[in-house]
Amino acid sequence: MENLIALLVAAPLLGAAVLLCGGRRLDAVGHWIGTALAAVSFVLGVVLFADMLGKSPENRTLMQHLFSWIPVEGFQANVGFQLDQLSMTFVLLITGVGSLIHLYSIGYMEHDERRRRFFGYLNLFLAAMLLLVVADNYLLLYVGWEGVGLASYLLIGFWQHKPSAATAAKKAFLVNRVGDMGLSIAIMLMFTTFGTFAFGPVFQATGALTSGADAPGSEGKLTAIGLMLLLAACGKSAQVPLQSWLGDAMEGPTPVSALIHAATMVTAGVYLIVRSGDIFNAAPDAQLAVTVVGAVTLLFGAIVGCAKDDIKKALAGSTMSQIGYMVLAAGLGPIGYAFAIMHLVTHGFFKAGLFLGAGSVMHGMNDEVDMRKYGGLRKYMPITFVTFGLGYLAIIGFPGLSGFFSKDKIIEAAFAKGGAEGWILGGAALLGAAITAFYMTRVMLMTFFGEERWRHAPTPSPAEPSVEPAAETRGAHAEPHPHESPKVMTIPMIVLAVGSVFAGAFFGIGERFVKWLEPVTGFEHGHPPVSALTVTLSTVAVMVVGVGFAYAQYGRRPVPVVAPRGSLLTRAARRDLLQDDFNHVVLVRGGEHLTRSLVYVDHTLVDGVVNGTAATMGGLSGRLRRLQNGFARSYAVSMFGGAAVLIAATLLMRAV
Amino acid sequence: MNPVNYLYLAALLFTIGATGVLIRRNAIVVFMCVELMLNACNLAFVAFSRMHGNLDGQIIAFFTMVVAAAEVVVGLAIIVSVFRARHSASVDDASLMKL
Amino acid sequence: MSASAVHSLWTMAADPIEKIQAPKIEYGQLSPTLIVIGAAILGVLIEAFVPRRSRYYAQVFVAIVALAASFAAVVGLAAGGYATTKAGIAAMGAIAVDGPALFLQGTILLAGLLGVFTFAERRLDPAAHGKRVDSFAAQAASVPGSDSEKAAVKAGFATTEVFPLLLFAIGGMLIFPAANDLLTLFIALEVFSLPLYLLCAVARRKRLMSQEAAVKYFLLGAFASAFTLFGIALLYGYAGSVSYATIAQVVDGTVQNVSPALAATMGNDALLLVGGAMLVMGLLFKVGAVPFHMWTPDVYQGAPTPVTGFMAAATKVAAFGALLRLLYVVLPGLRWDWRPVMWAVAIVTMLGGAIVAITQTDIKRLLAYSSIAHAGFILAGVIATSPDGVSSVLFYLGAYSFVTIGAFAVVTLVRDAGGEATHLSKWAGLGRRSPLVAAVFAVFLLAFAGIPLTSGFAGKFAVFKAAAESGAGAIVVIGVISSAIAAFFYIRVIVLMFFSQPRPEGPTVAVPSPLTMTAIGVGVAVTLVLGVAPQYFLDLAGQAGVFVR
Amino acid sequence: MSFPLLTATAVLPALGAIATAAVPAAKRTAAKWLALVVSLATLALAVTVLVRFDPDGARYQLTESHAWIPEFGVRYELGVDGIAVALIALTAVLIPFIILAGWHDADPLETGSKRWRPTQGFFALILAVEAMVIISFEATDVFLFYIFFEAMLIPMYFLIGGFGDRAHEHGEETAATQRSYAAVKFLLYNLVGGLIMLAAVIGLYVVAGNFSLTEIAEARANGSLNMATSTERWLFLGFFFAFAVKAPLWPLHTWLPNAMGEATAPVAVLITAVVDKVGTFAMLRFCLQLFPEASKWATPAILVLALISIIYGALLAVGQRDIKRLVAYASISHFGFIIMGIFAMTSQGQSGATLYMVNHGISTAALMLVAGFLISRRGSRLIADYGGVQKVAPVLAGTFLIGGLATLSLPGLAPFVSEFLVLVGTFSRYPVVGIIATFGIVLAALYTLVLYQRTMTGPVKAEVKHMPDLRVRELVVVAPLVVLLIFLGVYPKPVTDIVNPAVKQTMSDVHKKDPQPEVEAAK
Repeated sequence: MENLIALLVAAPLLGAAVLLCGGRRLDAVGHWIGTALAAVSFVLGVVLFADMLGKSPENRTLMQHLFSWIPVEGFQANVGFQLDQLSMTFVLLITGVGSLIHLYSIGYMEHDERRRRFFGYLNLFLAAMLLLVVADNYLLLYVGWEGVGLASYLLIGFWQHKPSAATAAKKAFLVNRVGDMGLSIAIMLMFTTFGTFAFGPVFQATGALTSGADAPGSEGKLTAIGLMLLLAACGKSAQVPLQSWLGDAMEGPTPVSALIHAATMVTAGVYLIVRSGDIFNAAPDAQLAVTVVGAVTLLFGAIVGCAKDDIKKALAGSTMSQIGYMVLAAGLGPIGYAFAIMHLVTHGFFKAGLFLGAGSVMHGMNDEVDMRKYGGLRKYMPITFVTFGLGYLAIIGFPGLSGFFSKDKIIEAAFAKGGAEGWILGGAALLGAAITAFYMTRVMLMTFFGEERWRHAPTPSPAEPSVEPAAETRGAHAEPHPHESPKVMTIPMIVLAVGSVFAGAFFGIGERFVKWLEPVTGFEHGHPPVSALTVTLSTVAVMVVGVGFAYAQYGRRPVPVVAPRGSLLTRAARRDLLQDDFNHVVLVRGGEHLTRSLVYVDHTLVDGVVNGTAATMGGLSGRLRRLQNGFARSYAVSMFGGAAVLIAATLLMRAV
Repeated sequence: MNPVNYLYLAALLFTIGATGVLIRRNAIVVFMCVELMLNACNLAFVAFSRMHGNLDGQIIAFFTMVVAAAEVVVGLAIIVSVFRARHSASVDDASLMKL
Repeated sequence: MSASAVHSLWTMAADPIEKIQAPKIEYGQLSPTLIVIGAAILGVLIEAFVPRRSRYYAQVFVAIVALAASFAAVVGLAAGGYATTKAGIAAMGAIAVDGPALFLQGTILLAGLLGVFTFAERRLDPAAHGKRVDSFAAQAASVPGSDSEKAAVKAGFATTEVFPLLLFAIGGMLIFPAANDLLTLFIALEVFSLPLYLLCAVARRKRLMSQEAAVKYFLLGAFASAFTLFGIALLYGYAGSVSYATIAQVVDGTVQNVSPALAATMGNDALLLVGGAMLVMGLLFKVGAVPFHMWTPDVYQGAPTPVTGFMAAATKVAAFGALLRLLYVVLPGLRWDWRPVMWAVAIVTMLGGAIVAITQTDIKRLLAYSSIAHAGFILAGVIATSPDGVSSVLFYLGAYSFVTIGAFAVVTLVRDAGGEATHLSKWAGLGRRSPLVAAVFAVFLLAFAGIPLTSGFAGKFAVFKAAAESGAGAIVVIGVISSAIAAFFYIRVIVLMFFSQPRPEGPTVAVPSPLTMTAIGVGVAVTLVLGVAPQYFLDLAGQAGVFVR
Repeated sequence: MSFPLLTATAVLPALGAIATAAVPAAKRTAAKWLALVVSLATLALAVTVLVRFDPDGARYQLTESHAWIPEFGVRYELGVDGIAVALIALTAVLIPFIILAGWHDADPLETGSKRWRPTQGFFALILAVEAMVIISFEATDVFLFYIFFEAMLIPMYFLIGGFGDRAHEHGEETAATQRSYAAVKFLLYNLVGGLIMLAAVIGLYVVAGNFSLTEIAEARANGSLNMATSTERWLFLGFFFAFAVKAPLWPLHTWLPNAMGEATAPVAVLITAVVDKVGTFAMLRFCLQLFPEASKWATPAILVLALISIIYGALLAVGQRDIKRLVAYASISHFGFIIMGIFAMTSQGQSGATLYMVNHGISTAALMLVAGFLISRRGSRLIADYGGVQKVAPVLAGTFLIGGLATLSLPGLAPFVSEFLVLVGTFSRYPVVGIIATFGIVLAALYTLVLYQRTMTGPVKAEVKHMPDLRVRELVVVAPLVVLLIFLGVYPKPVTDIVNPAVKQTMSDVHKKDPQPEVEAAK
């Protein structure tokens, strides 16, 4: 059984290798190879899952030691896998959604001459992501961690000839690197504290450290580790303050946005925090930080989501905020871990579905992304409409759909944190729910209802950069003829829609999911200051309010094709609440100045000293040279003087 | 009379010779100053020889004279050829090479 | 009044004449010198009696044979143990036959041999009126540019006197480091100086510069020798003798039967110190140490290049030999007085030579300044006052003289219409036009710079090592710094030769006869051998490191 | 005695150099092939050394010892420990690629010129450098090491000054002047360093009386040779200065950008990937072994300098407009990491540093050689002259990207292992230093990706529209390097196994123990 884990990772890796090294001769079948290998690893995952279900909950964990990776005096890094319920969940999510999106991409990327490479990258991503979740130590996790970063870099920048895409990709990688810095420092701290960074030993040692009063200030260390892990999570999961890359990441092809920047990769941060639960449990301060980040981000993302007219960016904002929920939950400790993961999974379904829907819409609309140029599309693309709608209901937490179950639990848990914190966090979560309802309804209405603003719509204005290039190939400049997407695209959407309808109920009822994860993450029932029922009702209430507002603004009144100037907040939100501008001014500009001045310093100062010495020597030489004036008598003078000095010196030597 | 005075005289002559070398332009004169210095040496030798009561100094004086004569031969040869080439015996004119 | 009484008025009775015993001369031990001097005299006779057309060949033949024989004699003596066990004083205390003397004599003789080769080179200058000419004036006496000169050239005269002159110079140099009393020292000094003055004056091209060089060299040399002589006089006055041994004894007060006069002068250190200083100054002038160096650039530039090469190599060897003997045999007693002074001289010499060389534009002047810098390095070894010091200096001199002769020999090859093209700008791109010559010259330059695997490095290391061991760490550091500065201008030349664009009107590289080729070839060979496997020669120098007194 | 394997490894390329130089002018191609074959034969010898070397055996193996210059107490002593073996292998591996990459760099400008010899010279010089580098890795006699440490400069100098990029953006004249400036700068910098070291070498002799590394280290260890603290420090500084120039360590680095910028890509690789390694290697072998106390005394200062190098180099790399200079500054940053790892005085740090030398060699070679191919196509080193290459030459772009990713030490590629080891090793003793150094990885990502974005992505520039993709020869050069990068990234064990014992030795030389974790976790 264990060996299957390696295969699980190996299959897509093989795919990547084949597709990227295979060359043009594979162009014809490349996408099928890629999809097939993704499917293979999904099947493997299912097999492992079945096997796991066969065992008793306590010893479901599979360990596999492959080989010793970096053996150095006192520093042992191994390549080994650990497959427990937590990783299993991810494996299924990744491979499942992954396979669907591969399938979808076959249709979506049909007209792109570099489709083979696209699938190669997708496979690479799958491999890295799987490695991330099945690694049995932090260093190997780090490999997967940066691997997904690389894949996302390649995929965001897939249309490299678009400067915007290239820039976005670079930005994503860089911001992630900042996070990775956190991760590596965390690993170093673990090494110096525990002498290891493998999951098992570290968590045991954590226990030892906290239980044994031997190490004073040990909590400080753990807090440091926790915060560093949090930093890493922020980078990967686009949490404030490292969220800025996610919006731009939408430059990538839509399937990428769906898979990487909605369903799986961006949730890696949540995985990291939940995985390191033991550390966080022992470091309450770090936990608090996590919750705060989560709460802030969920609002931040939501607000941004309200203002964007670009359908993908709107969804990106929502992703940010939904992950905020998860992080918040993860920060709550054992109360929340399970719910965090549960929301992560359900979110995986409906958000992926939504993105694919958006992709399908764009596919039918000449890759127009500006929702103000949509409208009334429901009768042109019914399937898309239905699936998207179901996803929509799920995300706003419409009772009975998956979002309802998962999000509701988180809000409960937030309140259950107790005390002022509890109220604040819970409140934030509730508010978030309201805003979510608002902006999602906004998206829904602007896209599928209202009058058909795309008729005689001006072709994409140059002001709107994110026009996918395939546009040319699909004759953008004609008036769009909305049409339903091919089966290969719709089927995944349907599947995901089904998932987003029933997953929540399936997991939530009877705490099935919680029980499943409990052996890994532990679980304790939260006791909210108000009854669970109250929380649920209020959640539904605010949701209705949000929807109402949105309907009032976008359903009743016609939507202007050109965005109104909007309030200060709106304008700020359109610019990601100015966070980018901040980065630009402080980091980019500042950095440029720094480097430029350093280049100057290097040339004038450091190098100047060297050249200066040479010059001084030259000058000195030139001056001394004049003594050699060609007159024999002056030479005689120097001899005479020299003799005098010589004599004097000798006598002096004797004198002293 | 105390031979030391001869030494003082010798030193004086030597200094005069050296000064001449430094201040006179005409190559011949310069050269003569050198000869003067040599003779100062001779005087010193003889004086010392007298003091120590051995003949080495006096013998050396003879050698010096021979050497001086030889120097004259070589020196004059060179100086004369230069004079004929440049029509000037000034050592300061011979300063093609410098720096 | 009695006749005798009267007679005694204007005469005095002289002591009865006792028998002067005939001096005992060890001809065998003096053979090297005697051979050379004899050959020189023979050369004079050849000038007098051999018909002009065959003089050149006769002279070259005699010179080469004499030098070879003399070298063989030196080797024989050394093999016979005179360098070590049987080392002793010859010619009634006038000449020392010991390790250093023989080693240096051998070096001088080899340098002289190569010198003869470069002197005898007749392929470089374009043939005048169908006759091959060497680098010496057709008739040194004739006024430059005058009709008589033209006539002489037309008649195909050649100054074959240079060979006897050279031999005389070598003879003097052989005695110089071996001289064991101050008189011999002075005579030897003059014997090798006077011919050199003349040799400087007899260049074929650029005669005015050549004569100017001669004048300067002569006047300053005479000036310096006057100082030397006065120094000798004072030392004589101090010790009552000119023999090294006696002076040394007097200096460290181990002398027997002190006469009252001696007792009087002995007390007077001023005599000793001033005398010693003036004598040393004379020698420093010969080695070209700052501030007595100023003649070097002008003379090196003006003199005929073969002469320059010979002079630069052999004079240094001889002068340093004499300096060593003086400081190690005569004046060890006041080591503590002269060492600090010599430190100072060494330092200013190293730095001065290196720094001024940076901005030179004439290859010969450049090499002159480099020779000054090297004098400084050697002085660093001299002041070590240890057997290692001696042997390191000997080794350095050996290595250095071959590099020098080779380098100047290469300089003679690079020519344009006006004779040798010594201005650096003309050397631009030489490496492109004739890679081999440029490469050879590069080897010499690298040796000068002291890059490992060349003799220059081994020598420098030996000298600095000796200095460091004698606790002169500062000297070593400064030496290292100045060799870094020196490296700069050697590199400059290499850059010029290899990385600059050749000038269209650049000089041509003449193809020399086997003579010069041998000179250069030997130079390169020695440079590399002493760089890679110096041990044998180090041993030689090591065994030769002991003076006899 | 047995076959002198080490001598052979060094002598073979030397002979090859002579033979190559002797090939007649017309037979240019033959010379190239000869050089290539010789380098491959050397590789074979190096591999034998690798095989014959027993990691758990004596410290120095395959030793040879002959009298050379007793007068100076100098012996011809060779011997290799794990570190040396690794670096010899690196050298021997890289040289064939360098030769192959520089296949046409020294061809005559006008084809069919009969009297054109530089081609032979180029390859002969490369082999000469290889010989000298290898022997200085093998030397266990300080003097012997010093000789080749210095002599190596001469061929390098001619390689830098004599051969430049074919098409130069400012025309041949300025190119020549810039080249010779770079060459002179390189030579003088290193010569000054070397001469200062010479003073120290002499000093060492005065103190120790001989040059045998093993004997002196032995004597130091058993206390039979104890230096005055000040003496030891001065000598250490003398040695370290030379190595710091070679390495190069801030602020002695300014020769590297010029040299790497002006030299052709293969030569640049030779400089940074092979020759400079001698500096860091020597720090590890000579500074630490001969002067353990002084090394510890100097550690804080050196760490600060290394830290500056890391950040400063990276920032300047960001600011460069010239591809090669960018790589040069990146290398400065990486050398900072290496030196930091050496002087962190932890097993991880030093193993990491050694590994880093190897990996940096390979990764820089990959990046720089591809950059060279790029430059040779367009005839410009300026980043601004490129754009959209990815579209027209995907393979070139791909390999370039991999090289870049290696430079920013992406996990899974070799440099990550070493960089992380260095960081951990430093962090465990000097946490603050470690953390600051970690910023280096962000900056590395910045300059690499900026370079890639500006050259490879974006709209296709007119000048590069018809740029051909990698040719077979070029692919043969790059592919193995890429494979190596990946292999050593996934499975560095072979190297670490060789290196670890040597590092253990060094650690014991300096009497340092790794800091122990607070909690001994249940393994």
